[in-house]
Amino acid sequence: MNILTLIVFLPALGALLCLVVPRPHVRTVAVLFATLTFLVSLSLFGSFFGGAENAAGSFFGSSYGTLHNVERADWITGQRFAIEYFLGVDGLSLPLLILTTLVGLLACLASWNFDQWKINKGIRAYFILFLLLETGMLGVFVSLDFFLFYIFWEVMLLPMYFLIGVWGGPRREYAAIKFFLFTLAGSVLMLVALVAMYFYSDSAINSAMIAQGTPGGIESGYRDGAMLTHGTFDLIELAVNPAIQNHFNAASTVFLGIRFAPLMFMFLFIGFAIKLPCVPFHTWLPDAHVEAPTPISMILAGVLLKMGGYGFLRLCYPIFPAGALDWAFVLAVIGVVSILYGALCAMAQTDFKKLVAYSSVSHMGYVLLGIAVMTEAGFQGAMFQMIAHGISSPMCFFLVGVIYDRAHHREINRFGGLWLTMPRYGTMATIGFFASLGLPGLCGFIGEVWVLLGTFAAGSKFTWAYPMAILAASGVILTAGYILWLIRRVYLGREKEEYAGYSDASARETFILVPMAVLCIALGVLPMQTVFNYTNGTLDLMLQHIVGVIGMVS
Amino acid sequence: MMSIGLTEYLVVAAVLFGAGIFTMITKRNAIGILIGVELVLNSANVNLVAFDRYLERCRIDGQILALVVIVLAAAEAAIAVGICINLYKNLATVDVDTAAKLRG
Amino acid sequence: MTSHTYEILLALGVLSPFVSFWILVFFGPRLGKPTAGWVGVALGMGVPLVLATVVLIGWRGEVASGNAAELTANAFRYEWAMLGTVPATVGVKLDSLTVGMFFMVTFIAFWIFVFSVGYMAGHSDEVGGKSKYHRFFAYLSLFGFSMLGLVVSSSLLFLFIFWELVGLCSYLLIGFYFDKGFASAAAIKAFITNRVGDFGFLIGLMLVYFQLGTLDLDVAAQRFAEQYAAGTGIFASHFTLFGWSLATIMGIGLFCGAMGKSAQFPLHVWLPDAMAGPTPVSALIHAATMVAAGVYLVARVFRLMTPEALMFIALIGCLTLTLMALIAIVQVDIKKCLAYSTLSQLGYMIFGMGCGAWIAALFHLITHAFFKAMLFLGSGQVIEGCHHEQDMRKMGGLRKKMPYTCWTFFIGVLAIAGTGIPAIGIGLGGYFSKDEILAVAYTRSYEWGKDDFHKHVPGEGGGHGAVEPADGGQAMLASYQDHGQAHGDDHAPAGGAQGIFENTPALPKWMFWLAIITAYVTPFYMMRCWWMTFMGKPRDKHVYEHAHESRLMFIPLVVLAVGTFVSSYFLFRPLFADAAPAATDAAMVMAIDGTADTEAVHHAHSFLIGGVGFAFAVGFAIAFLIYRNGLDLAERIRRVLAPLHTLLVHKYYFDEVYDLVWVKGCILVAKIARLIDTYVVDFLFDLAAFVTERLAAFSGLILDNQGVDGMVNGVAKTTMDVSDVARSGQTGRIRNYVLFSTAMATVVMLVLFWWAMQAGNFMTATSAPPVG
Amino acid sequence: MNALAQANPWSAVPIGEHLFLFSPLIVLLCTMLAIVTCPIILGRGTRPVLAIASLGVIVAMIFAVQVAGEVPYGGTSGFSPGQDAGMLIADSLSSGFQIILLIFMSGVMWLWWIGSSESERNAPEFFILLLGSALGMLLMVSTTNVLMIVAGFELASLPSYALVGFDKRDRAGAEASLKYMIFGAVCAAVMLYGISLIYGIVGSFSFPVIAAYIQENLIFSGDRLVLIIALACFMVGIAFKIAAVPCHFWCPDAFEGAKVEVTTWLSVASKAAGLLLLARLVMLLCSAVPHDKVMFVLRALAWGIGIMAAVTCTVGNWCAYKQTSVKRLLAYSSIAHAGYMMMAAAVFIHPGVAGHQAGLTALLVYVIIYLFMNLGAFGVTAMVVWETGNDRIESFTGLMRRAPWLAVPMVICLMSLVGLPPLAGFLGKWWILLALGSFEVVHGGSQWYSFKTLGWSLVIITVLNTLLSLYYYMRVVVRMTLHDDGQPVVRASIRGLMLVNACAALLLVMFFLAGPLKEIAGRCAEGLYNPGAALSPATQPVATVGGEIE
Repeated sequence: MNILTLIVFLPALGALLCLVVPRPHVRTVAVLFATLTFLVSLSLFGSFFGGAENAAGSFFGSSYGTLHNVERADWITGQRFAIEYFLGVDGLSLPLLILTTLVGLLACLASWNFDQWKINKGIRAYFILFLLLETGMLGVFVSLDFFLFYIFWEVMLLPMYFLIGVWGGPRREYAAIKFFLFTLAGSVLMLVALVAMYFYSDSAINSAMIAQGTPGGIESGYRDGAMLTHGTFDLIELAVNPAIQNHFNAASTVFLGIRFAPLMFMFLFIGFAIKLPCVPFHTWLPDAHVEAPTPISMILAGVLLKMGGYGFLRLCYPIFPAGALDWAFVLAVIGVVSILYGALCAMAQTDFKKLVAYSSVSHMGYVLLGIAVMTEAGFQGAMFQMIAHGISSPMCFFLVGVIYDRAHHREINRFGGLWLTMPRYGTMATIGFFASLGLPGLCGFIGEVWVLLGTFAAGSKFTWAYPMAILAASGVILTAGYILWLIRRVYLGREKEEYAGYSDASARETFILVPMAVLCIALGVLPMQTVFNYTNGTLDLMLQHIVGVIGMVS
Repeated sequence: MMSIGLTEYLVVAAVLFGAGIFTMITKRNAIGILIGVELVLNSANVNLVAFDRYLERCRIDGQILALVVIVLAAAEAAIAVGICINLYKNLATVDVDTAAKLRG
Repeated sequence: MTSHTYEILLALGVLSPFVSFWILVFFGPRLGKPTAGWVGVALGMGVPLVLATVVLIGWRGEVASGNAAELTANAFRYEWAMLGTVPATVGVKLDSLTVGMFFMVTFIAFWIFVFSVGYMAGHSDEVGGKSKYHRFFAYLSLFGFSMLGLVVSSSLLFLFIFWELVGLCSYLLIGFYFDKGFASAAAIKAFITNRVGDFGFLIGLMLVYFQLGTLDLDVAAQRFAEQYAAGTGIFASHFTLFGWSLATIMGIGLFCGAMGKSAQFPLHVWLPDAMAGPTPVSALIHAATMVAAGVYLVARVFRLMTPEALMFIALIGCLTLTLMALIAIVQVDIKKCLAYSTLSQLGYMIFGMGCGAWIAALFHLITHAFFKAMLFLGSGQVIEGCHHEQDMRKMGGLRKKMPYTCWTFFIGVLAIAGTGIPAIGIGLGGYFSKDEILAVAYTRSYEWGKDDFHKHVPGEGGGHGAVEPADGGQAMLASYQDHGQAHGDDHAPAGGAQGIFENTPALPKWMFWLAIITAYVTPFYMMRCWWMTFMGKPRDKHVYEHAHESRLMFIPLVVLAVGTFVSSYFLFRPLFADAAPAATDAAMVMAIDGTADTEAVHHAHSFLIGGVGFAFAVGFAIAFLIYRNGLDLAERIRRVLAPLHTLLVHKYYFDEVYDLVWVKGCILVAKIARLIDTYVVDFLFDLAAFVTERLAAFSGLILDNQGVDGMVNGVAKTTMDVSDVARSGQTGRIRNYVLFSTAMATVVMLVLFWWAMQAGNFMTATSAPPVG
Repeated sequence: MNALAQANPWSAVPIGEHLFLFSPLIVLLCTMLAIVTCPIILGRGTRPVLAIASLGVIVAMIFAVQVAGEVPYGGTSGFSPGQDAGMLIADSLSSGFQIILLIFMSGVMWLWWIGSSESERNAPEFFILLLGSALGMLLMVSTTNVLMIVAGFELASLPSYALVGFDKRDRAGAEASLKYMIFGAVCAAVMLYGISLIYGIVGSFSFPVIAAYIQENLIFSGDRLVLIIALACFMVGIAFKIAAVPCHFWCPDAFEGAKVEVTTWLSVASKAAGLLLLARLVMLLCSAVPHDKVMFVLRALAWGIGIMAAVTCTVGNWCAYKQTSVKRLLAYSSIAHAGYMMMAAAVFIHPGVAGHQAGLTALLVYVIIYLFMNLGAFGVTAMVVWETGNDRIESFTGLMRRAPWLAVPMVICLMSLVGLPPLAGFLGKWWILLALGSFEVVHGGSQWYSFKTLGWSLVIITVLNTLLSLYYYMRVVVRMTLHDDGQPVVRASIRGLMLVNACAALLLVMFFLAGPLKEIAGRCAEGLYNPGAALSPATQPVATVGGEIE
């Protein structure tokens, strides 16, 4: 069996097993399968590691579309029609895949004390949904067939809805519905794009066959020997096939009278922007985060938000470079506004968790900005920021969860002096929040600096990039402001009577926090060895491709 | 003297049709509405028979359908009356506006 | 030694405190109270000090034998990451500046570490009943790591990284007594103010990255010069802001970082508050090393500066040195007084940098580091001895209780005041370094650009021999090459070289005069401080009785006092003069500040002897006259000058204004943002619902304006309202149903009629109808 | 090959030779007769009646499968003496529909067996009416002759009226049946009037002939206005069956008032029959070889049906908000789903094979999936109604605790109705979207009124409607899963649980069997529109699809 298939469906298998094992063992099974998934995914990393080191140039291929561990088979076929079961990883998906399995495992461990939760009914359902959610998330990152991607994308919805809605806080119902509606709103637009892209590619292939006089089909853009005779859902093919790209990005191609590439780009963008989320679409996030139980917040922040960024990089940009060019300014503005607005909102919060939630909005703004400007450093930084945020943000949420478990409230102003009460926890919190702050030497810094420098470097293409970069850079002050203020109110100051008896982080909690803390530092100190080596090859080639297409059509 | 041709029949049928519709919209009595339905059905019958009588291209088919319609009207009336009785049993009236509990 | 030995030694020196940090983090609690401190001393700074000494000695030899340039040029660079397509390298910037700074930092830090062991003996267990002793040394070690890293960094990016890390350490150490509210507030203030500066630094960094395409200091300087010569790149841009060109903005941006860290006006507000930290921290970080990092940064990026940028730097330095000195006069808290004096002295350094006194400013950095560290440790000794009393008004007469402290402190006062006897060349600290800055400022104000400029320039001295083009092939400006040769023989006007400083304007005279006046103020407030503390009669019995000295703590004082002497004469001035040609726009700097012989400066500038040569005496005398009999006279003067006093006591109201504008303003904006987030989006959807309602007025809906919370609700509500409209047809009356259906069917038919007419006309009118 | 011949592949088939082809209909008829006689012989008990009905349905199913095997690719036959077309036809579409309908009827009977067999005293009548309406629906789909359409239409309608008001003591049932009956009668009458006009103009009841006439004459003929009225009147009847706007008013009221089994039956069967009839007629109208003039008519037709479909699904979804009766909510939902399915009919306007096939395939897949979704959802509703006595949404509160084996399938069915992968409901929408999108490939042109515009507009409307529909389905889900007010446990019979859970499981399974499902539906469609393909089903020339038209 292909290793990717194994990775994706291991959690689902675990979910099945959870159905039948006796109730006390459900969590054991869940943790076991999360661990297994993580380990198996690490083996993938191993092969990449060797590959990236040994053959730096050839490993990522000479153009966008070099994949590894590919599995493809026809799934639904018909005349002029083929939906494939097509999995593969490249530099874009691999780190996110491993991040997912890791955060999944940690979140699973964070659920270990389920019985002590306020709502502790239905442990079986909880872990089944949890594992199904993990399958969905993993599937999104490895599917390279748009249809399959969409399916996995939607598969995540329902489990997440129930996980928030059933086991969440007081306003869980509202938050869950809001999450569901927002996400579905995004995905229906994606569905339109899905259908449209298929038929427009069909048109493109048809015309190309007629124009070239090759009734046997035209050559695939990246697979040797493969012939295309009709439209495709293959995300790589859609991006690299010259016939399709010409048709998609040409000014004369219209959809309902509107130019195709920018419109489809926007459709996809909104879908992913809701997930990311960036400012006009972000309002579901604070609610969902605040109401969700701690492990689910970790998943939300650590993985789900990354799907937005992944979507941009996998779909929007390589497939619709012309759209990317048209919307660059708007996207950059949205990114900058997200950074500043998210930070400002975070500053005004008195709910600990909400603050962290808004900080996510701010941090993901960097991702959007970095991608929007379309420079190497921007792409790399955005990618790094996703990974870094995927580690630091679950850590922060877990830190909130640890204290919430003890205090049963999250009012920042009521805390104080926790560092004295819980020294080990305090130390971890410092690392986590400083990573979030973007302190050099910790993971948050690299992404921010790369994005800022990348944005500035885009000045040669877009004159508006300078003010954007400067505005975004001013975000570092705000970030420092709200994080330090938070640390001061919660961790510093005199020890309070109210919290005096609190036990320090337990072994389990420490066990969850330490890997994240270690990664925070490792990513900050060795960005090349931990992330860039695996991502840059693909990202640079993708950018080359994008720039090439833009040059070609404009 | 005015000769009676196809047009006249069609006009009669159209008037019947209009009258039937008008009856259906305005009558509050269920039976009244059914009468309106009958009017419309019969306007169709008038048309069918008239076409068969006056037009070359139309053969016997119209009259067959007319007969079928008459049978259907009878069947419909049977069911309809049954339903009206049922309504009367439940509501003690056949005023259709009274039967407005199911709405929204 | 082989080619990379120095780099390896320096790198080991950087890593050693890092190891110490982790040891203390993990095993600190187990090591226990004094042991943890000694581990910090040994591993955290002892090892680096040894290595620094070895390197320093070796490096002197290399310079003398002329290998230094080659070593610098061949330094190893590790490619840490790719920043886009630009490699971000990391390595040791090996030159005399680094070596000198490294030694200074390790030396001072080592003794302060030693001091800390004694100091913390009485402090650490006070907080919340839990020991933070090991944590203190862990932070100190981390600081050592960051500071040394900053000094050796070869790339701007890493400079920035360590820059932030020292900021973090500063934050942690200021807030060390975080159970005290004001300490954590001060820590945040420090960090955020620094971040504001870093924001500028980041912009500078972006410009360097984008315009020069590198982050390596040497490569950047080389490209900068090339672009200047060719008029390309950053010099091709016509972009201006406040009349500054892009290149100037880059320089100012980088300098903004220095403004934050060196607490220059207007970002000076954090430093006095930072005195909330333990006294050794104040001595180490907020007097000797970290705050001087700003000056070091300017020195490092000097080659990326334009004349306009330098003018800006000079302006900021000038304002700082004046304004802060005035505040220092009225301070009664011994540490605050020293803090403001630090600010003022930093102002001098920055001012010197802005003037082009590259060597002098760095020299002042070194001497200041020694004597200010000593002064702070002395104050720490006093505070510790006086049972945590910091108010000088309650002290007095302490010389009897703590003689060592008293006299070492006095040496520091002499040094900062610039005491020296011009005729015979004996002096202390500031006498050489500060006066040299003033001399350069004089040159820049009065003689710059004049034809006969160079006749005043001391240049023939033997010190010049050391001024080799030490940097070899690396990053040398063509202008310097020309000039370097020309310099020795005929003193061609520096302005005539092709360097970027070709047309540098003269320094405004008022800046020079402010600097001179402040040179009189400094001795005054320092003498005031010393006198109030140690001389006169004890003013508070309780404090006086408690006062005592601790041996562990005064050894460092003595060592630093000796260091103050030594550093004023040997080693550092020549070392920086070695570095200058490669690290600066050599033409200008060498022209105005080129000699290694500091005493020559006093002779060269006759005005110095009369102008500031005896300033220390004047200042001391005034202070002595006012304070010799206690505070009564001072009190009377205070009453006479009440408004001025109030202004100074409130530090020109900077804190208040900043609090109002930035802190409160920012929180206000944040709250507004939250309100927008909660309500405006709703409002928009309410609006949409309202419009829907108007459109659907016939249905007679009453819009429920209550209970709307959030966007989804808004959409849902609108949808619900539309739903009511849609369902309004479902009246439940069958007659209505028939009516509605008929009506709608009729409308459809009319549309079809219209279409049929259109189609008919169309079909008859044209033979080729559009299809599809 | 002229248009007429292409449209009438069955006209040449010998008459009366294939009585076998109509055996399912005949079996159903015989079953009805048996049930009529049953009370006389075996008494009025429910068991014998149910046994006979089940037997009849099973036998009919067996025959239907046999017939389907006989007509894999468009084999047809007829009873008509007319030269134009058969009065009755049997082709892959009709036998496919027979199988679908019979499966569904077994489900409904199963439901009846659980809920009503204990208490029902009029079992024979119920089954006669049920089977009668089924026969009528089958007839509607097995003919192209207007006379037979009318007969089938009425045969389907009249028993339905009675079924809705079957419980004579129920006030709501009486009201519902009255409304249904009156509305139905009106629509039937209007349809007949329209038919009479068509007959006058064309002179035939054979729809292929009518279609050919319309294609030729609609634009130039002087009486085109009359023809338009006539067609519109005819459409009213079909719209009534589908419950498409503006003839949807009866639907919620009738569904709410009727017993759950009857609601279930009507919600799928009568709509499916109406839709397939519409599909067949539209297909005939559009089967001509395309040329400019015809395209002009066809475009109008496509836009007409498309707009009607769009309005229908939007109105249906919107009205479903705020409903407090689950049956009524599902009734509106069924209107919306009929709208989606109607969109597929708009796609038939392809003057080529691909569009017909894509559209009809999508429609059939949708019907199959919709059948199970609705059976499941109504099944759970029925169980709750029987337990709590009403179908208020409040009765569902806390169902997850009260009866997890009802709540889980209900969630699955409702989410499938929303169209959320990985549930089969998504596939239904997916194929419709793909069919709509296929205009892009077939028809160039960028005018605002082009087919392409229509297709993409409908795509967007469909997905927006999906979003719109989420909320009201979620209301039920939220009630069931997130709320709990301590209502007593629901005791559902094991038979009921089997039914609903089987439906839910099928919805999951069918998603993964998307390929085979489409294959089956595709065969029905392919056989209908491409009789020649029986010989070489796999060969489709590529270029004809892409470049030929316009």
